Amino acid sequence: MIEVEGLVVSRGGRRVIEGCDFVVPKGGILAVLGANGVGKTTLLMTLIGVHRPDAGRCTVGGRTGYVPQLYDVAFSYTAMDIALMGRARHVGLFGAPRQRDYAVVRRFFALMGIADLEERTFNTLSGGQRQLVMIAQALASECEVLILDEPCAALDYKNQRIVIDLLDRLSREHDLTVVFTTHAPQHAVEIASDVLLMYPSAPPLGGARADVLNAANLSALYGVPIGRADFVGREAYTYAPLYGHAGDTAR
Amino acid sequence: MIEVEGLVVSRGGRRVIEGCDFVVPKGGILAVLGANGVGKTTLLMTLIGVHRPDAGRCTVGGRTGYVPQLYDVAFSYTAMDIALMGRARHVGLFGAPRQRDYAVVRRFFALMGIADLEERTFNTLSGGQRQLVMIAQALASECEVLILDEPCAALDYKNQRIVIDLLDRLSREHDLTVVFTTHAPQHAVEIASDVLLMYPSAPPLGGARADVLNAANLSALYGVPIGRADFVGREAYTYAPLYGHAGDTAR
Amino acid sequence: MLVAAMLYSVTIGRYDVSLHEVVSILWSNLVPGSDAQHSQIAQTVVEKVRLPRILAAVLIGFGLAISGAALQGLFRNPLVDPGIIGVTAGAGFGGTLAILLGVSGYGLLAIAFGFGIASVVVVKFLATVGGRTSLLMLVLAGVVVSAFFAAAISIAKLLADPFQKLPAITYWLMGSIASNNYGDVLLLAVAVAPSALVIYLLRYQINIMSLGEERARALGTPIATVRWTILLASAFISAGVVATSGIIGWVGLVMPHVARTFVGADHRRVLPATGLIGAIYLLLVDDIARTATTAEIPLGIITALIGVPVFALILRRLHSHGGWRGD
Amino acid sequence: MLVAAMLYSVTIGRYDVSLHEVVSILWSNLVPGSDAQHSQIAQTVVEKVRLPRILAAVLIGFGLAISGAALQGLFRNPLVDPGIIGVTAGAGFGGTLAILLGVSGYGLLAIAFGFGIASVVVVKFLATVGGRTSLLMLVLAGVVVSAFFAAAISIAKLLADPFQKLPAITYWLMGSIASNNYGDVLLLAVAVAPSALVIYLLRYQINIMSLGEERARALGTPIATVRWTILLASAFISAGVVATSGIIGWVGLVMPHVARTFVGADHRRVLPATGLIGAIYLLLVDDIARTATTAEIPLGIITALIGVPVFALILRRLHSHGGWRGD
Amino acid sequence: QVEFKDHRGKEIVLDAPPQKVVTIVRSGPILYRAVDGSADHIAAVNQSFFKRDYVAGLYGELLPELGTLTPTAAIEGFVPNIEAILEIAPDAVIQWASEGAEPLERVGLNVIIWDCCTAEQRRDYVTLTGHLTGKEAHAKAILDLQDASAATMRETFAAMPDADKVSALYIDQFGDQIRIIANGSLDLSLSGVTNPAADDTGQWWQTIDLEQLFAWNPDMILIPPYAHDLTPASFYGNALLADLDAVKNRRVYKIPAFAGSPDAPEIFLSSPWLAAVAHGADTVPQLRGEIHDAYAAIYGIDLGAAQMDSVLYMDQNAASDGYSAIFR
Ligand SMILES: Nc1ncnc2c1ncn2[C@@H]1O[C@H](COP(=O)(O)OP(=O)(O)OP(=O)(O)O)[C@@H](O)[C@H]1O
Ligand SMILES: Nc1ncnc2c1ncn2[C@@H]1O[C@H](COP(=O)(O)OP(=O)(O)OP(=O)(O)O)[C@@H](O)[C@H]1O
Ligand SMILES: [Mg+2]
Ligand SMILES: [Mg+2]
Repeated sequence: MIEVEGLVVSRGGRRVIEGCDFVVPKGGILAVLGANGVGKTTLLMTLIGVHRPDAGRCTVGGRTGYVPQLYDVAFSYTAMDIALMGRARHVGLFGAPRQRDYAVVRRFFALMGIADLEERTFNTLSGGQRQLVMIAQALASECEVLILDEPCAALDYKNQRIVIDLLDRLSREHDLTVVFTTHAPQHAVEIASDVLLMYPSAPPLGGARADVLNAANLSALYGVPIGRADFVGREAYTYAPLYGHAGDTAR
Repeated sequence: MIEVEGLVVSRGGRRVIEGCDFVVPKGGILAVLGANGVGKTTLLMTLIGVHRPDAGRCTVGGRTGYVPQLYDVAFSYTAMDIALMGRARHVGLFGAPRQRDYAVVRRFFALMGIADLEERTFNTLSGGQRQLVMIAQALASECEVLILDEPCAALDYKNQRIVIDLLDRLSREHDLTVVFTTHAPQHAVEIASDVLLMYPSAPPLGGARADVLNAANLSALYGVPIGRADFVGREAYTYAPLYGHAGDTAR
Repeated sequence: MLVAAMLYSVTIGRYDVSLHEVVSILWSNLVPGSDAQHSQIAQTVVEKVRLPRILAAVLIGFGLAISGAALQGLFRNPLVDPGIIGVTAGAGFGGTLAILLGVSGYGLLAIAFGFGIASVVVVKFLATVGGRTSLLMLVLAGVVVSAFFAAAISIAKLLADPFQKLPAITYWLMGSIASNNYGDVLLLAVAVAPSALVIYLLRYQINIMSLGEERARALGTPIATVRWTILLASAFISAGVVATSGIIGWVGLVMPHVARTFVGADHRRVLPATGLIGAIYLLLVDDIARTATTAEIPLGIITALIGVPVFALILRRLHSHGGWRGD
Repeated sequence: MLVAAMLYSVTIGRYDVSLHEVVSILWSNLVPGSDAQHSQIAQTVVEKVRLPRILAAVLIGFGLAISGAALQGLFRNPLVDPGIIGVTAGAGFGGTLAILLGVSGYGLLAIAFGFGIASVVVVKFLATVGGRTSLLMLVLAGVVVSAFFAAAISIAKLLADPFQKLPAITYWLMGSIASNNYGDVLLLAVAVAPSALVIYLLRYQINIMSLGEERARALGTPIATVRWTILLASAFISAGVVATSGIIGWVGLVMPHVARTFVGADHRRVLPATGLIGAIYLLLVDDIARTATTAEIPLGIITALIGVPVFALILRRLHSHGGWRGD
Repeated sequence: QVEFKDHRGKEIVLDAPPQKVVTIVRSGPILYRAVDGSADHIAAVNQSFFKRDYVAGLYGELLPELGTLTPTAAIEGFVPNIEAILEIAPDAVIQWASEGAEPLERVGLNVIIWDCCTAEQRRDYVTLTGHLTGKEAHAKAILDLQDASAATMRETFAAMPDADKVSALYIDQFGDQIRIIANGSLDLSLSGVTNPAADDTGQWWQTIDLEQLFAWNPDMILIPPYAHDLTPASFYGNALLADLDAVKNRRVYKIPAFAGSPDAPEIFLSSPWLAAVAHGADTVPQLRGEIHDAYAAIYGIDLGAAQMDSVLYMDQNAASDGYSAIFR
């Protein structure tokens, strides 16, 4: 579980996060939404301990796994090598991965439908394939808290489904606590138990999904009209494609 | 304008694109859709001349600009420095950017709402901010053909709107030819004149948007059911959130 | 293969000892009292001259190559070699100072070794600003300290008398294992074996570190521990090598690249492969040093003269980028 | 500032010449026939001894620093220095060979310069596989060629007679501008000035190249042209420097980092800044070399001895990573 | 009036023998002292001169004036410290050919170039110094002494068959490296000796390994006088070397002090000394007297008995075969 209280974080001398409070219970899923540059990545990095907060408390109970937004490596490791590195905590300082570790990785590769990428050099994979491998790396760590930065940004619809479903299942069946950022409210709709909306110059608004996620809040959050559509009997949010109508500054 | 005929491209010994044909007229906008790893990025890289085709022809008429999918730099340049590099073709081998070049960049920064990022170090920007700067870099080159790899993947709704609208306007007002990839059919719906659907083991299907973009084709493309929704009087595609229902392989 | 190369190496040299005699000599050590089929001089040559230098060559080649590979991974920079952290120049200065002061034998070893280790400490101090050490600072601090000691060596050379100590210093610095005795081999073994083992044990951690600091931290690796363990182990290897045998460049920089062209990027395979290749390479180079001319050519020279064409060929042949992301 | 430093430098040295006399000497050159307020010997000292070496120091410092910065940008590697492309070692070998063969003066310059340029050609050949040159291959080829020539230098030293030529070679290699005359300055100027200008003109292209090859290609930069122009210009600078003044390390590697801590990453500012800093630095170092002790200390030594503490301080003070992405 | 050609063939013209001479050539001072008969006109020398044996030990005692020369003439090596030299304003500067007359001549100094390192050129140093100092007679006397000695030696050993020659290896370092002199400047045939390491590379020194030493197994091992750390005893005491003939037969010798530099005018004494240790005292009778007379003729020094013992390293060589007997 995660407890954040009065969190203040600065980057390069500027306050990025100011007074952030929320709690994610064990097995909960928190979706973090907000405009570009509002501090989502900064928040996640603070949770995993890369940035030190200026003030406030930030407790993460349990081993964490982290999936970064962009990724690139200097050496030509295979996808298996990369995913195996997720086993760092289980292998021990002087050890190397063993059969069991390979098996764990293979299980997640299979679940994510990328078993055929195992032997491929990571740097030759497509953007989406890399993102899947990085998620597999984090899952392979068998962490208790999984933190993902825009895990679905580079994924196609099918792979989005696979990832979102997997997160949902792991949280329900294995009490995995999940925090993820996304620019698609739809993902929050589907699996989040809690939602945190981050604003540029106001403290974030957090709470249970049902309380926080609605068309009015989202429209305010992004500064564009967001409408609620019912689709195949479920709620779906989409923004109004107003191009050509709105008053954009002239070229 | 762009003409592609019988294009065959291999990566690392494997055929990635097999027999691709399409034409984008001057001022047209082509959206390239397809699952992860199907070859979208490869196609774009072939268009800009980074990969050499095994067979077929690929003619791009006019100066090209390119916006990559992932991006990272080794030096701490400012956002302005980075965007200014888009002026390479205008500056000449032994020159350096002048007032005019700065003005062009500033105009695009303003249009994209990132004027305040000008002095910021590129590597300290958020993922979305970097993507905007990279788009500004490509636009600053005043190219005739603009090629973008998932330009909206890291953007929030508002910035997606800004970018999509800008591309649309430049194509209509300045005859800019645009090719972009995306995992959101919605972007294609909004501005594409032509659409190319890429399949893993069949030649791509290309044509006018109206002919190609429909729920049936999209469902087949991604392998998940995609439905058409009417939203604020416009067509919108969204995938059916079937989690919990469909027969996913058991864990 | 290494063992075969070692055995073969024992039989060759300036003083003719037949294979038969070699076997007899080695055998008489295993079975005391077996009757000797060899001359006393042959025994001295094999036991006191050849064996120690063969062991030294293997240890040095192994140690330098493995520490080079580990450091290249750690720093994510293909230009890094074991000299990067300042130890080589530091130990070189220590040795120079010892020769200048007329100290030799164990005194020289101790001084060279001490300076080598001290220089890493200085590097660590220089590179640590406000409790944090960035890789760039570490590398630059290493460069700075190396440059400083290199200058100090030059000054020492200026002060040395030109007929006795200057040539001794010059030759020693160029690297030679000609006069290595079992004492040197013992120091080498003590410096190289545990360090190489530690580095090998950290093979998987090196993989992780090569993803970059932030990623490694997120994966739960104790970054500081791993980094300083590897740096210290490399420092021990380099200090040991320089103290006993002078500065032997090139092996630690190039062998890892050769190994990567064969086994890819994974340090679990790169480390043993590069160690083996380094050991065999230095053994062969030393064989040539011993036999080519009456004069001993310093190892530092042959290792480059022979390495260059071989390495150029290998690189061109396997023009895949061998483990590094090509750009 | 550079001009002030140069003027000041003219006034100091072993032989006392007052500022007043210096002005009078310089003035009498501008206005022929103005009556001299200085002794003949002072005039000789200033015009024939000090001015050439001051000009040489400025040209060398400027050239090495600017080419170091350009190459670091081109290779996107903070450890690159002008020696990376093999020119330094090549030219060093050429000079050594010339001394060994008893050639001096312009012959030496020509041979050293020729070998320097030849070694880049070899590097280019080694690094080009199937018409393409990867940066990693280029760097490794440079390392290989440098190692080869370094070994060749060592062999030449072994063969040199120890009474006359060996000390000459050793000293020459350590770097000295003590005996530079106007001929040397002319060669330096011819080698450095146009090359530095070309590099400066390419400042914006270097920015673009530093984004990586793929990105630079997409932006429409003629990569091969820019790359080889910079490499050749750097080769000219290095070859000129080595031919006239031996191997002067450190400046090209470190000054760009110092400049970046002040002006950031943009090569439009880094190049002039690093050139200026390099020139002033080498000028001051040479002043110290000329005045500190009775015997002159080779430049290569002082440049490191003084540079180290200064540079360490600067790095620690401005612990922002000065233009490099910190990791 | 001084007029002569130096080694590059340049005509040197001075009004009078110089009052102030700067020598950047390392052996310049000792030659100048020998030919000129005093060190009074040596205005400055290069620092590395002080690293020779001429200012310490026995020579420091014999020629104390050399220890107080001004060391500012050159940077390490032979690069002139031009401003310091200008301050001295010398009448002439002696410099090596490899360094060249630059930048000394550029600032108007008289430069005398010496070339190195053939036997002929080494003789020329004496002649050139004679011309410069105006002491041409003394210079010729020194050379005559050398020639006379060489002629005697040639007479004795010219006809010696190779089989009778003794092999001698010069070892000047034996520690972390074994360094030998492969191609020295001394004509060993004058002493009936061969050097097993000699080859046609012209390489002065070689570093070898122990195996090579065993492979050569020389009859004698010679230690040059500048190798202060090495004595015959250090070879006799080394267990590794017990099987070498030279060690078994106690034929390791420290060469006397007159062989300190190949340029020095008394170096020729090495030939008779070497003949004596190689083939017995009978081949060169009266060696002590010859040495005494040489020092007297060259430097005007009257060597006492104790000084003579020092020159010959009687103490260090005491443990070697027959040394005391030969040189008593
Ligand atoms: N090192 C830094 N120095 C200065 N500002 C920084 C630094 N790092 C990040 N920032 C700023 O902090 C803000 C938050 O960045 P962050 O990456 O957390 O945004 P984000 O919400 O993840 O955005 P995106 O949706 O684009 O990924 C941004 O405005 C960014 O420019
Ligand atoms: N150098 C390479 N060697 C081998 N295979 C490669 C190489 N580069 C790319 N591929 C493969 O080619 C295919 C196409 O890659 P590409 O990057 O074009 O996909 P994409 O359609 O852009 O995918 P995404 O939506 O994930 O970005 C992928 O399966 C990828 O793994
Ligand atoms: Mg982010
Ligand atoms: Mg892609």
